[in-house]
Amino acid sequence: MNGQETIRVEISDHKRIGRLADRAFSILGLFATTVGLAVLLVLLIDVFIDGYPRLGWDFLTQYPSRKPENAGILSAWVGTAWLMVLTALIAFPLGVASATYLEEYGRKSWLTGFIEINIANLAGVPSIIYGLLGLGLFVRGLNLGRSVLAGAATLAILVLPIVILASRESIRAIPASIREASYALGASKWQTIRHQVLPAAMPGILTGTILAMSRAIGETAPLITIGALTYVAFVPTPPVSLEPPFIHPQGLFDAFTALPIQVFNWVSRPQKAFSINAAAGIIILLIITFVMNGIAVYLRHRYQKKIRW
Amino acid sequence: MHRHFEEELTRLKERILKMGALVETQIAASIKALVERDTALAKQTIQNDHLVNAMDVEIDEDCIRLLALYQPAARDLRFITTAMKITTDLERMSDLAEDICERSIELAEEPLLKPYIDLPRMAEAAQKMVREALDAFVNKDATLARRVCAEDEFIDDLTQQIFRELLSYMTENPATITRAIRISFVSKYIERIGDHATNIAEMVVYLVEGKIIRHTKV
Amino acid sequence: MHRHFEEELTRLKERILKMGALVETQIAASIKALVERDTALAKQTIQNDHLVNAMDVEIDEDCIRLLALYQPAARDLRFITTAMKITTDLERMSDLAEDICERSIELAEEPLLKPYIDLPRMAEAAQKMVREALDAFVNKDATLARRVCAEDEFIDDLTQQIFRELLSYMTENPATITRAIRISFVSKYIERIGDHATNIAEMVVYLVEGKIIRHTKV
Amino acid sequence: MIEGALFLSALLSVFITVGIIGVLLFETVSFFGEVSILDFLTDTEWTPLFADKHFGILPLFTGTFLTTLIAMAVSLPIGLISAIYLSEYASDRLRTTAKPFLEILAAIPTVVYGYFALLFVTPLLQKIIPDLSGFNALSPGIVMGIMIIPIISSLSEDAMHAVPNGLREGGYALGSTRLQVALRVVLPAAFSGVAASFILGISRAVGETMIVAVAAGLQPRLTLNPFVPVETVTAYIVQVSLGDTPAGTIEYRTIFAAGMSLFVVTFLLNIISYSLRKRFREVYE
Amino acid sequence: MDAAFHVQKLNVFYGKKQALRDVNMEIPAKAVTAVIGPSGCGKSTFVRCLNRMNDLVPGFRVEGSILYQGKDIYSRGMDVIDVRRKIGMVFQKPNPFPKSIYENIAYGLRIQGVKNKEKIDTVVEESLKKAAIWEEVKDRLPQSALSLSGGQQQRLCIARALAVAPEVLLLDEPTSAIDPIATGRIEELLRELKESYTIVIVTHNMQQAARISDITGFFLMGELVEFDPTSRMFTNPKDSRTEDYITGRFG
Amino acid sequence: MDAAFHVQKLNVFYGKKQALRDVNMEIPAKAVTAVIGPSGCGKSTFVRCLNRMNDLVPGFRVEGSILYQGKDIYSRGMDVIDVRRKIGMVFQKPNPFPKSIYENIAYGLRIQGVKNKEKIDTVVEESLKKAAIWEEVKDRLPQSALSLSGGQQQRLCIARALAVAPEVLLLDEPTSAIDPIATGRIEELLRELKESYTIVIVTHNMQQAARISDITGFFLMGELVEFDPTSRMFTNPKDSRTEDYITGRFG
Ligand SMILES: Nc1ncnc2c1ncn2[C@@H]1O[C@H](COP(=O)(O)OP(=O)(O)OP(=O)(O)O)[C@@H](O)[C@H]1O
Ligand SMILES: Nc1ncnc2c1ncn2[C@@H]1O[C@H](COP(=O)(O)OP(=O)(O)OP(=O)(O)O)[C@@H](O)[C@H]1O
Ligand SMILES: [Mg+2]
Ligand SMILES: [Mg+2]
Ligand SMILES: O=P([O-])([O-])[O-]
Repeated sequence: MNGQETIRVEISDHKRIGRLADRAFSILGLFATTVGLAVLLVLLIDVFIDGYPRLGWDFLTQYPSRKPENAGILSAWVGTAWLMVLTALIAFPLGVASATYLEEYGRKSWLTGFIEINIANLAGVPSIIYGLLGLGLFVRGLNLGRSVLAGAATLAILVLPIVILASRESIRAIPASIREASYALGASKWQTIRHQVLPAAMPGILTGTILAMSRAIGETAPLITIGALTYVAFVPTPPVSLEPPFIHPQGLFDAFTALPIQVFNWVSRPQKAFSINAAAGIIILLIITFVMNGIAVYLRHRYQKKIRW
Repeated sequence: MHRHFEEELTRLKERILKMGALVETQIAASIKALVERDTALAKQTIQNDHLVNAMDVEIDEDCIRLLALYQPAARDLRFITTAMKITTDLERMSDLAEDICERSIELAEEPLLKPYIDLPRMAEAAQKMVREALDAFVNKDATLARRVCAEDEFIDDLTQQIFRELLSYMTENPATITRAIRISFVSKYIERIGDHATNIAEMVVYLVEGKIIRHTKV
Repeated sequence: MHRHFEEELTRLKERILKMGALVETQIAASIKALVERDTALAKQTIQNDHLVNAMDVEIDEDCIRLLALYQPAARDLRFITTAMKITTDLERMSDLAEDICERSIELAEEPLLKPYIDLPRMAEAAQKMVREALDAFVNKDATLARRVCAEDEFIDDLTQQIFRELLSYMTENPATITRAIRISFVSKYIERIGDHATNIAEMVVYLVEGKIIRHTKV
Repeated sequence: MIEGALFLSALLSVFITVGIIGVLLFETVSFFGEVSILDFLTDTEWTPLFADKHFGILPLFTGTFLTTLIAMAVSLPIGLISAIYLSEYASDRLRTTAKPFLEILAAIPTVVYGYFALLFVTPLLQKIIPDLSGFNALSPGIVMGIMIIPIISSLSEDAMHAVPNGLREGGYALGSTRLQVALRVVLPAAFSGVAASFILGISRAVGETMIVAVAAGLQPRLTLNPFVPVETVTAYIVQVSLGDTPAGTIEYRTIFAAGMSLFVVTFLLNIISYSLRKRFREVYE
Repeated sequence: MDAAFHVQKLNVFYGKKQALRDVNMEIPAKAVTAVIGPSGCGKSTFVRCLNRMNDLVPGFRVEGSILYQGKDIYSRGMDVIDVRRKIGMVFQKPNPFPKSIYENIAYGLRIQGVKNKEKIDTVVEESLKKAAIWEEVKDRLPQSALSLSGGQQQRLCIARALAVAPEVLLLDEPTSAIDPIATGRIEELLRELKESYTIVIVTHNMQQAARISDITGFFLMGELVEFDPTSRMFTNPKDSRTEDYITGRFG
Repeated sequence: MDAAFHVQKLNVFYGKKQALRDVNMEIPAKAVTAVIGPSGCGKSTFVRCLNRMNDLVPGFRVEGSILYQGKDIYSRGMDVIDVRRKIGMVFQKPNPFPKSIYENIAYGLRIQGVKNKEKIDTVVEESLKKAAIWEEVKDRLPQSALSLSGGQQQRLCIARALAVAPEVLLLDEPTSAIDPIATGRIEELLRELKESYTIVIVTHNMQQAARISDITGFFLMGELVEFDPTSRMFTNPKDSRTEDYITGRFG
């Protein structure tokens, strides 16, 4: 090759620079990666230092109050619990069903293509827009009022795309060969889905659902938008009781508040004492969020390792 | 697959042994027919040659089939190619036994020239060579194979001796010429049988050691 | 790979042709030595046999190498196995030429029995068979190959005729016996050369048609 | 039968979109019955809650634009560099431990970030920039940037990680340095995936509500000065929702009009991001 | 040899594209039939027609007939599920279900509604034995099938197919994702299975066809060029295109 | 034959696991050396040592020496980048960069800082010609390399390796992901390239080793059992383990 000699000459300089850049970048990269983690640490420490003094049993068992030192999060966490259970009950079956349809039944057509883009888009719609939808549709349109049900429905719709996407990913990861194997044994389509596809996809689906719920738990804006109260001194009627009629669906229609709203409420107040309450509330919120995420990460990790197609 | 292929190889080996046994029988029968002037046996033996021929073709086709289907290498390949060559030699031996029978039929129609003493000895030696060569083949025994090659000397010497003896007969009494020539042919045939056994032995050495020793004496 | 393998096959074919040419030369030289009582040529020809032997071993190893390395099937496989057998026949022809030379050296030391007329004709016919058999091989010409098989008749007849003639010499004059027998051996050798050419031709038919026709006359 | 039920569930997502657009459109149309679109798009003041009502969306959008800009200025370089680092330099152990931790950043409820921006970052910044007001665009912008880092680093890293190892080996076998492989082989190969993560990050920033609602102030202002209070589109909606604005009033309708604008912008961003991701998948999955 | 399948004038289309052209073939029962040919010649299409696996492919259309035991499997009255149960299939990549070894084998019975635990146990053991993998897995039946090696997985898939008592076993390049030693074991197994099953195997590996099959079909661009006993095919094929392919001179 | 590599007492470890044991080998220059052996015997490990590709593997450790043209490539003074440039490598799966065909070839020059367009053009053309793919791609150089077929992609990868003017070409099962016809073409190509390059090829396919190599090394459990001319190896190997492997009796 004629130009080889000249190429060699050019190289040596180039090589040295290349080496240096390489070294420099590895330091820069480590720095960039730690920045985020450092901020996270600072945030946690800050919140913890601020909120720790306020944590205690009565913080969990008292209703909010105008006096910061008396104020607790009872109505908030009960409301959140209500919301989470209802949201999961709505979002999970709908999400899995929808994902199953799209992956297993949906022939490639303009409609499925459209549904697909639509879901991807919904996943990116700002949560506050869902709040507006909830406000327009559930609170006003269906006249559910500012109830737990309206809130849960709103959150369910908000996380539905996440559940669907995660479920689809998970279902799609089941190789076609598994389906073919099932058909080749004389299984019907539904048998194949029911016995092979869904069970195999379930870890992924659950992971996605848990992540979705951990997202829902921290959502504030949509709840504010549909008009969740920021100051609630009661809890919704428990759904079951020991006296007849045992089941009390009316709890669904009670007004409610939720943890993040409570936190927001306290943050928005100028008094320092309320910020402490806010920090304490944040600690609780973060603990729940982290635990859920932890479970999800663990699940994902575990199954990713185990199943190699 | 390897078990199946191994079975095929074993079957091939057995067939070759069977062919070898048949050829030995042919040789023995031909000499018996000669010595005992048994024309019927000679004819029967000539008849039987087609069995050997059939086996030759069969084994050949088998070898080619094995080469085509199993693509053998190394030891297996040497075994199969050797088998192909061995059957050629065996088949020729049978042809030579047939030739002996033909001569013995002719000789049986004429008066006995002299009692056969050396010819049966030669034939026995040749038969032994054949048997040993095939034993060497079956047991992949290169030492035995080399010994077989050495034994050929003996037969060659005997052939010379017989020829000289026959020459003297002929010169003494021209009436014996035709018979003497026939007998000399027979000895030639036996000698060639020994040569073929030597060929087989040489191929066994190749099979075992992967070394072609044929012609190395030249 | 196929181009390379094809080249190897071509090279193999060329080698076989070269070996064939060499064998033809050997046969021609041996007959020439006989007819012209040229002992020097005879010795030279005997010498040259080792060339043929070397080619035999070489081609054999080549064939086995090709079988081991390229795992041929169908046509290619038939070609290579045929090649392995053809060289055996060619090598035997050269051995027979050597035998002719040995006899011609012996004959040259004795007075001429009679001018050779039929033997050169036979030798020519045999040579032609060899040439044609190899032509058939190269051109994958089964028709030609079958014709070669038919030509063998002619040589066999001549052998018979020569033998009868020699018998009469011997009976008339016992002093000629040794020479006559030697000459009869020569004719036998040529006949066998023809047989080997027939073998080659039969294998060519197998190569082309995938059908083993050997022994089918039996 | 089963198929039908499943199909209806799948269709639900379409109904949701229809619902969103329907609700937004319904109120927005009534809104534009009272306010001209021209005013809405060109008026430089947004004072629907005052007596002197102005309905210019621009101040809200500059607020959004400003905080987004700051957030991206923080998250984009950090996220990308850390993605490259994690994917190409870090050991597998570091990668698998660092990623979930980074992802925690994205999982923290935004109201927590709001708290952090207002009560930690702003006071800190005020020590460096004395005339920074208590509510400003800078602090929530930075915090939002931090929040978006994992979206960019994690998704970009995913994309880069999905690039088959064979490509890297191909690069190394030609005598490349690590950086050359990262920048010239892996990054281009993962480009559409990386770009999709950027756009998604922007979309997240645009739609982010609580951080700005808490820490940016609630004063619509047409400015690009990051040191003064501003109000974003999202914060405005929260502001109105917190009050007890009765349905049917013009104030009530403004939040739908603002929501509609927000929806349109994020919609466009999402579609772009979606098609980029799709392209990436087609190549590597 | 009795014919298990009579394929008559089979034409197969994917949308407008014709994948098989006028294929006629009599597949012998209780023998190994190999299907060879260059990539894209229609081998997979062909075997997948034999148990109607291709029904699932959009745009797939078939003309002509495939008689199995005298009945056209594509005729109206035929129950696809039943066809597939009788005519089992094993695929290129081992595809065990991500369940226990036991459940993999039991699945075929369960979907047929078999509940009897003892019966299932028996069938599991028998199938694993037939597939020559029982010894290797008998102590770990409750473990995940994914913990097996590739070669073991493929034998498990064969066992799984055998569990529903099929009469035919179709295999589409069953060893192409498996190392040579495991391949040897599976070839051995197929040879044993042909005592009781009709086996049709697609293979890219001509040598494999040579080693294990009794009869071989050579496809080229959707046509069945030659269908002959394997030993004949590999020593002396009739068609020059077969000869070219077999000797590596194709293309 | 001159030796290009002198491998002496090579021991390789992955963490605690020893992957190669006391390997001694003289790899001839301008010839094709094949490396065969059962899965996991260390073939890939061995060739990847020859251009230090294994440096990237965590836990990798090497003892002994590999002299290339007399210099130990693992010695301190050696520049890895330079070693890799001189000793090119082609992998099992074709791995073209997702760029244009042209840019794939140009890449190697660009990272060396070559800017001159004409020079790059020349090298691109030459390399593609050497890899016998120029005719197929010359009219579509700006198209994505991913639009090529698998076999073409692999030849492109060979061209890419040739573009940086290496002296050695290492290939790790270069045809195992490619159909037989494309494989034939690549084998042909390798045979041509050995005129100018030292070639070392790992292959699972013994027949491939037989067809194209001049000399073959047989590995077993990390040991070099036999290293002999290919024709000897396949007709008459020295070691009985080699014999067993070659004749398929292994395991
Ligand atoms: N689902 C499909 N849609 C359209 N065409 C198809 C489909 N499946 C296969 N084909 C086409 O039909 C022809 C035959 O394909 P088939 O898979 O049967 O080939 P094959 O012989 O099995 O090849 P391979 O050896 O690569 O597996 C090919 O040209 C292929 O492109
Ligand atoms: N990165 C690694 N870490 C630990 N062990 C490894 C690594 N790579 C290879 N090994 C081990 O080293 C041994 C040799 O592996 P290598 O990949 O060289 O085998 P191979 O002969 O190329 O096998 P194959 O034919 O399957 O490619 C194997 O036992 C393998 O498990
Ligand atoms: Mg196929
Ligand atoms: Mg390897
Ligand atoms: O036929 P022969 O081998 O003895 O020449």
